[in-house]
Amino acid sequence: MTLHPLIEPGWVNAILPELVLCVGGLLLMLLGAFGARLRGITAPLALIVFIVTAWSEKLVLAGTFFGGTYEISGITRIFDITFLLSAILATLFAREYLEREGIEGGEFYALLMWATVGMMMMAKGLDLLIVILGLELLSICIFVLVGYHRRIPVSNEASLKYFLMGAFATGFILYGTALFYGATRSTNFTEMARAFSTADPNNVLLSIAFVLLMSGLGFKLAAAPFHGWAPDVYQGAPSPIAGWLSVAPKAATLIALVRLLSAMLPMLQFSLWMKMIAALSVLSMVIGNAAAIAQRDLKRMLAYSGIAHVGYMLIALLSLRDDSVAAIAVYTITYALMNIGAFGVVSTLAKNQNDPQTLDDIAGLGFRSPFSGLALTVCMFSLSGLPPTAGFIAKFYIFKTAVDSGHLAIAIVGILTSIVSVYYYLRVVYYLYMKEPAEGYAIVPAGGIFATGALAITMIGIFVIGLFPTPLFAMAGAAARALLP
Amino acid sequence: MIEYAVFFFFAAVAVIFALMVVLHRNPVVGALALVASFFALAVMYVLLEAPFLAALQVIVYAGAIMVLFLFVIMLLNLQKQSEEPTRPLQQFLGYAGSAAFGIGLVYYLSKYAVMELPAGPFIADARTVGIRLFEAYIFPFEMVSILLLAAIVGALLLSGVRMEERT
Amino acid sequence: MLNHLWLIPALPLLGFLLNGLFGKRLGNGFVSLVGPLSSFLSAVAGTVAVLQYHHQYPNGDRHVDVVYNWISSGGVGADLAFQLDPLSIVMLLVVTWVGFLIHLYSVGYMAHEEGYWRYFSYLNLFLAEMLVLVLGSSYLVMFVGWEGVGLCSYLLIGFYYDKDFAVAAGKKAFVVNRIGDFGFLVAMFLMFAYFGTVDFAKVSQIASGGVEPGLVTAICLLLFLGATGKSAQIPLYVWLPDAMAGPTPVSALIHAATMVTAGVYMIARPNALYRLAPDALMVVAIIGALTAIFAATIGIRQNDIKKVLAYSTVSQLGFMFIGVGVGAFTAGIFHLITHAFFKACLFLGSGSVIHAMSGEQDIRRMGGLWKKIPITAWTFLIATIAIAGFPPLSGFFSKDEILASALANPYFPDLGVWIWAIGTVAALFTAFYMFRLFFLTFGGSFRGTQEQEHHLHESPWTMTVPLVVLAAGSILGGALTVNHFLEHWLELPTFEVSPARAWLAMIASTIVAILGTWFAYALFGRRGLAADERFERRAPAVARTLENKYYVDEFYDEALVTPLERFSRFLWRGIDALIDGILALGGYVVAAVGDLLRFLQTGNVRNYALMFFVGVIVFIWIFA
Amino acid sequence: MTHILSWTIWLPIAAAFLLALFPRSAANTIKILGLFVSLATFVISLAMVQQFQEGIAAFQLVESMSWIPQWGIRYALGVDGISLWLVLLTTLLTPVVFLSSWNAIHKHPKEYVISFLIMEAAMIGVFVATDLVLFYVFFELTLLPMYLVIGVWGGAYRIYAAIKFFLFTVTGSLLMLLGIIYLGFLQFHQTGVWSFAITDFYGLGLPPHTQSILFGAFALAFAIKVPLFPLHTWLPDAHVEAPTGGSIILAGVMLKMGTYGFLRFVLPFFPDATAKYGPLIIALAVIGVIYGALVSWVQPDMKKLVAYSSVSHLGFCVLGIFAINQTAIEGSILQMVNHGLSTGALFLLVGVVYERRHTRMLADYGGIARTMPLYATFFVIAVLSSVGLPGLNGFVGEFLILAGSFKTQPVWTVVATTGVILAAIYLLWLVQRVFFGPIVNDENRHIPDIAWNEVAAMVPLVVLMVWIGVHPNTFLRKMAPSVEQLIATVERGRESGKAMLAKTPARRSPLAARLAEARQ
Amino acid sequence: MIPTHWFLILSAILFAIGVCGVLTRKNGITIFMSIELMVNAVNLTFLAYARQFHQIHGLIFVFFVMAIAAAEAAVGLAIFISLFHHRATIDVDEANLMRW
Repeated sequence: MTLHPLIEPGWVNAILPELVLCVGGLLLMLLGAFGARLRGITAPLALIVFIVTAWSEKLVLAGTFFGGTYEISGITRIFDITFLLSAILATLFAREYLEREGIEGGEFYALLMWATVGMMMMAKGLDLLIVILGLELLSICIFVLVGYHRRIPVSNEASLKYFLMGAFATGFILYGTALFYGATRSTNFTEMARAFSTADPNNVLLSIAFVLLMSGLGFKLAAAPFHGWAPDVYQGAPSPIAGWLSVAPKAATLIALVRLLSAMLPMLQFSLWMKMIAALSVLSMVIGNAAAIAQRDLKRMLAYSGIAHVGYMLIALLSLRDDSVAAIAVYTITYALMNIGAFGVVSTLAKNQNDPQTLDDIAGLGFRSPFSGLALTVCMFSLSGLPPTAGFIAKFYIFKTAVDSGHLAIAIVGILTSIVSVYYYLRVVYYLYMKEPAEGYAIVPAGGIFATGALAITMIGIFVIGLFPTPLFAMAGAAARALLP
Repeated sequence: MIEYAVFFFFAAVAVIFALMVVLHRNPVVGALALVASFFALAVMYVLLEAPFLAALQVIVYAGAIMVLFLFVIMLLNLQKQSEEPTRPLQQFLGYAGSAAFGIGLVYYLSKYAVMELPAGPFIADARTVGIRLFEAYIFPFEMVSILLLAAIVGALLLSGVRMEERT
Repeated sequence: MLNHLWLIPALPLLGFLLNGLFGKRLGNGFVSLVGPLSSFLSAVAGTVAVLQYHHQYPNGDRHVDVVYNWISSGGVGADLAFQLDPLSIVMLLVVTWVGFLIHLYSVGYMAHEEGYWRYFSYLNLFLAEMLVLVLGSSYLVMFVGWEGVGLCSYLLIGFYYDKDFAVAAGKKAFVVNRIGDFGFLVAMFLMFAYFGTVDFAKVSQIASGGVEPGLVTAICLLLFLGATGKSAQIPLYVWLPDAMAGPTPVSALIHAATMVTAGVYMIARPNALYRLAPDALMVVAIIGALTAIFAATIGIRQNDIKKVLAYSTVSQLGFMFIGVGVGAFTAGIFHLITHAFFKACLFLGSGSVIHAMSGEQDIRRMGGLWKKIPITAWTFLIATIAIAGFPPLSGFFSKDEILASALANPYFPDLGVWIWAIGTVAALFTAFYMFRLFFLTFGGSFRGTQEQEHHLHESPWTMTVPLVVLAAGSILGGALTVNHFLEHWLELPTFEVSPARAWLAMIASTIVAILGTWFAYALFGRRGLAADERFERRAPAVARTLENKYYVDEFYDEALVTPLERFSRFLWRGIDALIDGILALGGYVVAAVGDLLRFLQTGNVRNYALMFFVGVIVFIWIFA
Repeated sequence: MTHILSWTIWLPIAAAFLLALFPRSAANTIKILGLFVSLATFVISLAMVQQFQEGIAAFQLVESMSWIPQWGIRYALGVDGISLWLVLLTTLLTPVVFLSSWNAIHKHPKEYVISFLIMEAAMIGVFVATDLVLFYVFFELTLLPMYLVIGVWGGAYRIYAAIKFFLFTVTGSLLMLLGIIYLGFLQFHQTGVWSFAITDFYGLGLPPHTQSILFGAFALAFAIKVPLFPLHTWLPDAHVEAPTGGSIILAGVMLKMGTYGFLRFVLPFFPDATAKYGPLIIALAVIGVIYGALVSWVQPDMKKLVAYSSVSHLGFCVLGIFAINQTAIEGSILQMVNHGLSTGALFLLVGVVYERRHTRMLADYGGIARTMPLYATFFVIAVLSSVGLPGLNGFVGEFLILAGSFKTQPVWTVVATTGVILAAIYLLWLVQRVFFGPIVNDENRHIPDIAWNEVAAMVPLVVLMVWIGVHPNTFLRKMAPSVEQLIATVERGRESGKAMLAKTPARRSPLAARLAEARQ
Repeated sequence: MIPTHWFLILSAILFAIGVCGVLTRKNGITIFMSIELMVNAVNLTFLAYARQFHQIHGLIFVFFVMAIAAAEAAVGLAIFISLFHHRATIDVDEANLMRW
């Protein structure tokens, strides 16, 4: 602890991705200052930064850094890739979206980068301090990104809602952390774990702390009943950001949660804590799926479906094993592809962004614009977990984990709610191919090469993971085994 | 026990002004009450042998943040906006819930109270904190700079410096 | 020929294919050639086979010709195999030759019909299937023919497919037959389950080896259910009168001479089983007797020439079942043969009448045809005498033998007398309604329109030749009983009839035949239609009941068809809708919950915060 | 030719991808190519039949490749006597669909062809997959194209029907997915190695309680697919609203995925549960036989009539399967093929007049035998095949099912046999109303008779109807050893189940185990 | 020396008051001030524990929390200004464009 961190070997390599992103963000900011002429190349530059970051992941050394507060391992690498993938897809969709809306600027991508840094901190932090700091960095960037489309009121309103709820939730996270600190004398996961193994499992204060912390994280996950903000914020946020928002922060929160829970392992058996996660999971699945049925606004529907998907991911969390962590990793990558893809298609719909983007907007789109239609269909099928898409593989993994660890009842809830979910995903396909658009109201997707490329990546990814998941499994499995001894 | 006297006095001050923040209709009064509450808290920090943080509390919160609040309130000319209480259920649940929450917390905090303090003084002056900050916490410390940078950029973006105007 | 028995049904089948595939294109000449020729060749082939058989198996053993293994699956299945034994041979000869005659007759009768080729292809197919029925060596192969003839019957009844009643009649025939087939099928399932085979000989052998009597009774009753369907016995006789909607030669061939008698064959064939199950035999006899008298009474008040004959057929089939039912299998088969002659003759004769009358079938509009169409009249008269049971025509012998056997039967002697009595009364009615028909048709003066009278003419030779041949058969058929020829030939189990009883039966039969004829003459020969009217006046209820065939069709409609249809509608509109409703309700509940949850989403951020906080409190409450 | 099964699956898929690149205007080329590919697939499947060796019970033409080694999931294909003819049925019906809809599909022909090609591949996959998860993948993959086919090219209420179809099926199959995972886990628990190979689940000797649960999960999925009463209500809607081609495939092949599932998975995997709940399923099947027939009878809509008749016919198949008797099961498999042929033909033919008259109401027809004699002939043949006339295919299947199941389930069989009577009632009613009687409606006077493409589609069906009816042994012979082995597996499973009952292993939650370690 | 739990109790009370403010007020800035109150209550807890354990760590945590609060304040106020631009009010109940 007292070791001077600056002379800890290899620290530059350890945080290379974060460094690249921070610096990249700064550069893009500067570029913005140099004038409008360069604005066209900000997005490609941002892409390059992200890609370089992804490449730099190869140079990252595994190990613990900064006095045991920062751990880099296989699993963090996978999650880093997920964050970067989400960011890349968001960038691709954003490029033309921002241009169309006339709000392009380097700040957008810079904030995206810094948000990614925040997520990386959440994924790698071994100390609640780091995790919370990452969380806040992420939150600040999200506040801005959600409200980025300043001219339209809904974007601002979404930003407001997310900000108020986010700050409120932060209060709870901090208070929970403080209480834990009081009980374990540390906020470092390793030391907390040591303290937990001798802690009194009946200490109500500890349980209160856990609930406070979980509720704060649950807010970030948009898990019911802490989900209230999600539909409104997704609806108001610029579509590419909504897609990114529905995936990346959740992934970061989940991996942080995995670490946190594995530190609490000794407590879990003797307390009802896991039951709370189970309750979150069930509530999310039920509320998310049921409420999504009633939605005609695509983004709200996807928001509710996102709530439900968090429920599925939490199932895996219930059994804290290497398999379940790998399942979460696979699920988040898959979810990134399909959900951002779906939001991406929505983002290409050229209409007043202040109005809701309803199902009617995509009526007959499947034949009007076959590629977009196909992409959305594939995403919907993947989201509903039907083979041969990645969604199936991911869901299979989740349920396999649940069955392996004896959580059959919750798996059945998951399956039953999936059936409900099929209905509303299917409805999208129905609108795509079977519904004629209203007279004189045929919106054609305005996506250019970037959006098309992103959709292609999405589809290829969905099918590749769906058909050849082995390499991903191998990677995630190995990484997860390393994470949990 | 002068310490206890000080504690209870300033605790009372903190709570009363906090209540004022919550209950008073005028946001300007609320902001000023908050400043007062924060001052009381700074006193608590001193009582907790953390003079450095007490100073920070005064400078950062009372000095910077609250001024910013006041500034915004004034800028937007909000002091005249008084709110009518609406949504009775929301109000009731808000009061009742937070009261229950507070009472429960207080109950359990006193139930699991740790009475003995370790012997010896707790050294938490600026020097100690500073050294630790730049040793073990160098990474989070640096990251805070990014955090603040993002916040500044965000604040600029959101608060009206139009992009069209910037060029 | 014996090793190519399959050729016998295959020839008409070939005819069917040729007519069916090319008949329309190649014209009536081609059809007229192929149709009768294939049946003729089949008849010849059959006859040759019979001769060879006679030569090779003087003892009447069974000859089996296996064509190939048809179905074989886990102990269930059968070869497609044909057999010859005396019983098959009798049937074979009746079917092929009567069939050929009727083919021949049809050439003339159907000459101007549209769909001539279709008619002949159906008729050929029928012949093929009927031959499969009688030649098949196992119940399963027999069933193929059994169903096949049902199909052809369906197709031929509905030959005039643009007439609603014809099509409905065809469907009715098929469906009612299917009810019988149900029994046949279940009987076969029983055989497979308990005997492991459906080969005629093997089944009889195993059954004789001693099995539970209940099982045998069950099989026999089920088979008899099949027989009641095909042979139009109570309660399944209702289709046969309607079946008269088909062309008249069809009625002659299928609904008089061959197909409908398959039921009798069906009882005679497994006689070994039936003898093990006297209860079943009794049922057969009782049903036969009831049918005989029941149909005969209806025949009295029918005015459609073919309907009269149809009820007569039902009634005569009842006689046959009395025969086989009382264990006198030979008698039953004997009556089957003679009936084939005279009833075919009657039907063809009626066809000739209808032909002459330009399609008129109502005997109230006929009369006085004796002079106009003499050949028809004569042959019709011969057949009528035969069916009425005047000695020495064929009908007398066969009917008498049945009644005598009923009187003497050893299986249920107490009941025998009653059955005999009923049979005798039925015979009285038979003579009565047949002669009523004859007198009304040929006697008296013409009651039809001028135009009809103008067109009256005798039929062409293709029609009259079969009439003559069949009339000859009606006269001479009795000869088969000389020296118990048929009995020895068939070698079916039999029993002694004491001379006293034989004489009693014979005298009674003769008396009722004379009485019936005399009544008919007294009433209709002299007064013509006035007799009917008087009957109506004197006993209107009885008359109407008989005219409406005891309202059985109406009863079936009301008691079975309509409720079943209502029930089906209930299943569709009720149960299906209920299932859908329950499932939809589930869907609506989910959707409603979703909608309610939607309203949690007030858009007010303070509400969300409250939701968040309430969640926290509840979780703390529960989990802390 | 090696990898013959893979060829049958991947050729249509590859073709579908290729066709996707074609311009929309090249409708005719696309149709021709689609037909050509489906015919090629059919030829390949004929080669498969030719290479299939009689007398071997095990899977043949086996292919096996590791797919997801972490979970022991393999890309494993193979045919045995049970699946052989179903594959052939699939490859036969697909070109029939293309032929029959040659002139019937006006909007989006390209997507239509692609949908059917993918559907074909998936259906073949269902029948030849020898890995449970692979099976599931194909099982689900059939849904999307069918959903689109009903929803895009269907009738007036197509959306309702399509969604109903999808939701019903997905409800069952998702629960089955959980069952599959659980089963895989139990397998792993016993052997320590993950595997989803079908044969690895035979004789697993699961405790009866577990079997019952899993039986429920699997049986529900297949019962919906079959469909068994009272889960059948999706079927009339789906069949009626689907375009002709969709109905043909739906009735011809997709329903068989349910019966096939029962046969391939439910029986051998859960022998004890089958013994326990078999009677229930049989009862439902027999109720379905009667129910479907009665409801058929009162339908005013031709297509709905045929659709409900499927409920009845498939009831026979399920009865045969759960009778667990060599004869009955062979009959059942044969009947699956028969139903595909005869009901497929009926749907095709109903589509023919619908195409010309745009109504399916019985009341709108009558007497069209006069205007469309050739059509009427085909129709009557198909009806007779469906009615179960000896000499045609339907009889052999029904007879074997009933004769076989009579040995084990006499009472239910007798009840089911009445379905034979009812079949005659409703089908002849259909024929009578449509074809016979006077022509009342003037529009019926000038309907063009069946066209070349429809004849071309019908002829192979009729040929097979007669072939199966006259010489069913061609088909029975090849399936016998596999069925025998299946029954042996069930019997063996029942015995080992009894043995298992004695010792029930205690299971420890993995989390609990880990926690116990952590405590130490 | 004052026992730690007195500080903890004070902090809990302040936190609850902050929560109450968030839930019952409509003025956005007041709500935000309530949140600041909550955060400060947390800071008090951290410091109390830090002294209890004689750990600098808790103290430094408070330092970071202050930074976070400052950043949130900056962005938050900007959001309110933007909101005011759109609607001329910062009553959060008025922000109801998106619901259901």
